[in-house]
Amino acid sequence: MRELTVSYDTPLGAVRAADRISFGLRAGERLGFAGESGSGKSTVALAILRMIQPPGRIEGGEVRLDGVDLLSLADEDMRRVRLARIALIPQGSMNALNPVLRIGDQIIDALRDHEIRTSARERDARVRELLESVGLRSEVAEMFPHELSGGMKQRACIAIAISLRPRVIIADEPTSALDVVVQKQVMETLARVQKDLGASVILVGHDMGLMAQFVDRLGIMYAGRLIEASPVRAILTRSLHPYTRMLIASLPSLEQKGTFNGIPGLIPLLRDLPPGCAFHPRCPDAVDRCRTERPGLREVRPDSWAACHLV
Amino acid sequence: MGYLRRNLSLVVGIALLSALGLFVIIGHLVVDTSKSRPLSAPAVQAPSLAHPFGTDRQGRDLFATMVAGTPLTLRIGFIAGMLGVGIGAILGFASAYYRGRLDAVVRGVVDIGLTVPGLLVLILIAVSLRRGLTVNQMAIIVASLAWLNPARTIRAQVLSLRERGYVEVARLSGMSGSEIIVKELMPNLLPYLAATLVNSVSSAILASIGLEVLGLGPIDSPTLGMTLYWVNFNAALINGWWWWWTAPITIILVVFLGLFFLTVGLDEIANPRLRRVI
Amino acid sequence: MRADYLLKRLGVFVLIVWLAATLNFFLTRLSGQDPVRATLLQQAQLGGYVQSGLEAMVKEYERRFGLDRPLWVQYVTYLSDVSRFNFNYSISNYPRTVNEIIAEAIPWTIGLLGTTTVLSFTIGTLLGALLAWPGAPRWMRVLMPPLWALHAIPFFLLGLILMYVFAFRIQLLPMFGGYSPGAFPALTLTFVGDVIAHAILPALSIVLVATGGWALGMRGMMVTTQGEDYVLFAEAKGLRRSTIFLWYCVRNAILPQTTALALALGNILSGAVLVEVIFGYPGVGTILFHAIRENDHFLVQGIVFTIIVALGVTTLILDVVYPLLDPRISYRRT
Amino acid sequence: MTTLLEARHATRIFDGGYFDRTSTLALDDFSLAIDGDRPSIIAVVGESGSGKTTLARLLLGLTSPTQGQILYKGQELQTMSRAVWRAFRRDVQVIFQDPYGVYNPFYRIDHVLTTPIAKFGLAASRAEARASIDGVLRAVGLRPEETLGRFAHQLSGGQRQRIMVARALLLRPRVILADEPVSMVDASLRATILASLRTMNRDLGISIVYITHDLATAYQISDTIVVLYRGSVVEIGDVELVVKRPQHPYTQLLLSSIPLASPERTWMTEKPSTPVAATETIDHGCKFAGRCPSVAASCRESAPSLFQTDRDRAVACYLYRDAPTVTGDHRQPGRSR
Repeated sequence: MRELTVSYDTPLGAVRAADRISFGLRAGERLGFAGESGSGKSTVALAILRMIQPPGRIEGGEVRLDGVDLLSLADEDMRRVRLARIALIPQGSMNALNPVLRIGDQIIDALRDHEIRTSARERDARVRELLESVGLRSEVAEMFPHELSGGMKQRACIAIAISLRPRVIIADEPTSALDVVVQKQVMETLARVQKDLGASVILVGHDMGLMAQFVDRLGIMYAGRLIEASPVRAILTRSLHPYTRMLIASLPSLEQKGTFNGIPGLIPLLRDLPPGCAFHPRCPDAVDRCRTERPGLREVRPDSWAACHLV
Repeated sequence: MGYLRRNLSLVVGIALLSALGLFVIIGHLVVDTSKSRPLSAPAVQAPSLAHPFGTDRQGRDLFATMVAGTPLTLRIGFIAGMLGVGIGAILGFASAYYRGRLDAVVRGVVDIGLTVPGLLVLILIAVSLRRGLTVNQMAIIVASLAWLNPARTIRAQVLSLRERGYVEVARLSGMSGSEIIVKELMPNLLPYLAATLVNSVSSAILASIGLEVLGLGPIDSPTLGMTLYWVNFNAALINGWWWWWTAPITIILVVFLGLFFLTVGLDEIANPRLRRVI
Repeated sequence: MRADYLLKRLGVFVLIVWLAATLNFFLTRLSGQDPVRATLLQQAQLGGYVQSGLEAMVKEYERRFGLDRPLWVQYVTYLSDVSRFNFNYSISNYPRTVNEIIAEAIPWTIGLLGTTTVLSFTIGTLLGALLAWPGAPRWMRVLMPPLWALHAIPFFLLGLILMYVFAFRIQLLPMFGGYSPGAFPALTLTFVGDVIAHAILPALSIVLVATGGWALGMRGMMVTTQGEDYVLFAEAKGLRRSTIFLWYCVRNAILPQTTALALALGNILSGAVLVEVIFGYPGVGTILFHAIRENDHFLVQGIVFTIIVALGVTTLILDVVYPLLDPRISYRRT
Repeated sequence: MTTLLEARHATRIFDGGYFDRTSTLALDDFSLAIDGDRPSIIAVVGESGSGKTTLARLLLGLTSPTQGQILYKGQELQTMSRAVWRAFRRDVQVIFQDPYGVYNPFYRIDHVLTTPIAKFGLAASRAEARASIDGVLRAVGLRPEETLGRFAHQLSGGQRQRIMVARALLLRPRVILADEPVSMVDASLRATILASLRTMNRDLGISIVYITHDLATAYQISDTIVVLYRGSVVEIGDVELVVKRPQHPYTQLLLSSIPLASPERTWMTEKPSTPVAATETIDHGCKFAGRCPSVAASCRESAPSLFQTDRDRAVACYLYRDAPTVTGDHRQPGRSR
């Protein structure tokens, strides 16, 4: 992805939800996108699938999958890419399954619309195999979404997402609103199916603990901008950007009862972002340069990028 | 009020109804409404300068009849509509907020009441009260059923609002049940209540005209419905006395179109999501 | 769960039938004096019947219905009569019984009402669905405002206008009645053609008005459905637009539309009664109109009871069909 | 000395109404005493459906128990006089979870602050009212001139939640029930809200019942912890003991399921996917038996009572059946501090 920019037209003028985002996803890699609400992390995920709904629109940039720029594809071709090559796992809190269709039918209609011509018997076998691969009994195919628990619904969504063996799986807060025990089961399922497929995963979320335990590399978003991208271990131990450092410090740990150190100030409104670095009003080490000139993303250490003048 | 420009339906609704109001006011100044009684003009005259809307077979001047009849019909509609929404709102708010037995009773009566066509029950009542109805009696009869629909819709709205956090915060801030209904729930429902009121006025007028066309209305009053009854009674259509029914029909059209656009306009205020697609 | 849901709906139906009978019984006695005697005496002055014969008739009625006995006894006998669908003789066209007259009129009303409701519901729902779908053809947008405005006016009003324009002015279609006077009702092609010709205007005045309403309702529901999470996920699944439109949007938006149909039946019928009166269409509405004019209490009660029960049956059918559309239903009606 | 607020064998069953015979047992024989003189922070931890929100609504008097009692200064909520009820309403206040739903869109946010003042007559004059509002807003780190006079949609989730904390402060309550106060707030602001809860407890002597599904924040802020599972207490005690050396299998499962923001990768285990067993409904015996790794025969027969395994901890599990059982309505286990 290079210089991807997404803006929303609001009555108060255009708002940049994602501002010149660039990053590379390696095959089989687990890439995390962390950020607080309004940081633009979900916008990036939806932009990759070209599913930005009006009044939002993709202003510029490129999204290349195996060399093909998705943004320039015709609608029909993009439709075929969805699920077949790039699949989405919806948020845990959403009711992403059609309440009046059986789970099995919601897998089959995806196969059918991607021109998978198989006999009924083969199709049902495929459905059973998919459900069992995500830890669901085959009877679930006959059940309706309201008969399933939160965790089972997410597993069904994972089954749908992997039904066409995609190259990339985008999981947008897949376990939000799920209990911590169920969350662990769902994430373990996701890890296993990813290994079986050899696909790469983009995990979008705000739970730094989940990111720390699941992803290989992590990008931190703030006010629509990518401000740091490094291997997750580097982020946890010696993060570059002050915001990342303070975010990690504010996380409650189970080891020792530390003092509470939140990040002062308020999350900036995308409509009136401060000039220069968007974090400077809340940044303890901000200097004049931060207030005027917006820092670009630089490779400060091998494979560790940060957008900060002081680093 | 820049807002009005964007909410076209509201503007059209208000325009139609104020045109009607103007017609009635000017009419009262121009014509002697007593001429709406039978034998006050030569029968069956086509519209002329003397009788701008023509006259009917019983010798009523139709212009006078329209000027006198329109406010009567509107009055029935408003009384019945107000009563209907008044009772409906009280029951709707109380049953949805306090729940319990009252809610079960209200819901049962409303669910069953709505499956019974209102007009038939009104016919039963009107048939048995044979000795001539006054306009006010008519309004009360219509009102006796007009509260069902408002009760149902308001109850549904209050049920959804009742679970909101701010209702519980209000309760924990020491507000009593009735205070919460008036201060917390009602303000959010004002546009919706207004739309329900206009809607129930419109269906009340429809019910009263229906009864009158069937001959169950106040026989000697010049309301729009009774005029249509005499149109039908004297087969004005076949005899070619076109002016006799075009006047009431046009006025009724203006009344219903005005009220309809008003309801749509108010609905838009109540939930702006719909406006995006029009 | 399903058994007690059906039980509950049956219970409601029985309640409606009981309500219909009770309304009939008490509302007609609102005016205090007993309806039969009042009507018969009134007939006497009007028609110049032989006075003595009339007295005998009144006595016979009073004995037969036990009008002299206490009210609640009358009420019980009335209920037993009603439960056997026995509505006695029609006063105004004695010796024919109320049941005979209603039986003659019912097919006409069912024909008119059934076709117009099904037509307006399907066309309206389809139109409403397509209107809310960006992929819909342009000309549909043009069709909406007129239908929308038509929805505001009552059926009989449009009926009068259509009658004047098509029957009186252009004499394209018959103006009055269910079939041409003198035509003998038989299953011949000409007669059926004649009946259809007569039914066009009344049917049109209902369909043109009702369709706008269904379209408006469906469009509102489609707007909400398109915003749902499962439509977003369907798009992410790379489904075709047509699949999403049909199986995800329409399939979910049709549920409240069916409930709205059940609730609207009462109003549709009230409107249809007036249309029949205007067109003199030989359905239950016109019979009711004449019964009112001639103060025929038994006929009025019979018709009102039959209509309410018929509506009760239709609502029951819709309530039984509803769970087939919505698997979540363990009966949660708002 | 009677306790300030107490739940004694409180049970709440939600039946589905006339036709729906399935009834759910939301809270089962729950006892907890909040002692006014030694204000502490009690965390109630459990997954969704564990009954923690039901407990909050019972203690707030928003719903009444099916069995057992809720007592305020020894008097039962249902039978209290109006005067005592007003005192109860002032003494026991709430902070709700959803910062978006607690503001009536029709009014500016000031309405949430002025209403309690008016209703409880907390200020003699407008000036005094304004002063106390400014005071509590500053106490939660908000500048009054930046906050008052605005509508809720103009403020961030964090600001709105801090206003709710300020509202609770206004009434000078003795107990605050915080039902998941930070779960819908961003991480960076979460710490500031938890900090203000703790200062309220330390400096103003307000007892706090902190209800959450997030064990990490519970550990950071509370003194005592109650772990709930499907309506029953499985473990209760001093938070250091329970978190560092959990004894009940469910507490252990909860703690092991939390992904920690630490470089060591201990969380993910490559277990083969065993089809998720639908949690069978157990009408008698331990509710956790269906999922418990060390389940035994006795667990399925009857529900274990609370066994006092430490001075400051009790566990409802047969693994510790030889420890003395906690009898009667157990007081809050003695706090070490």
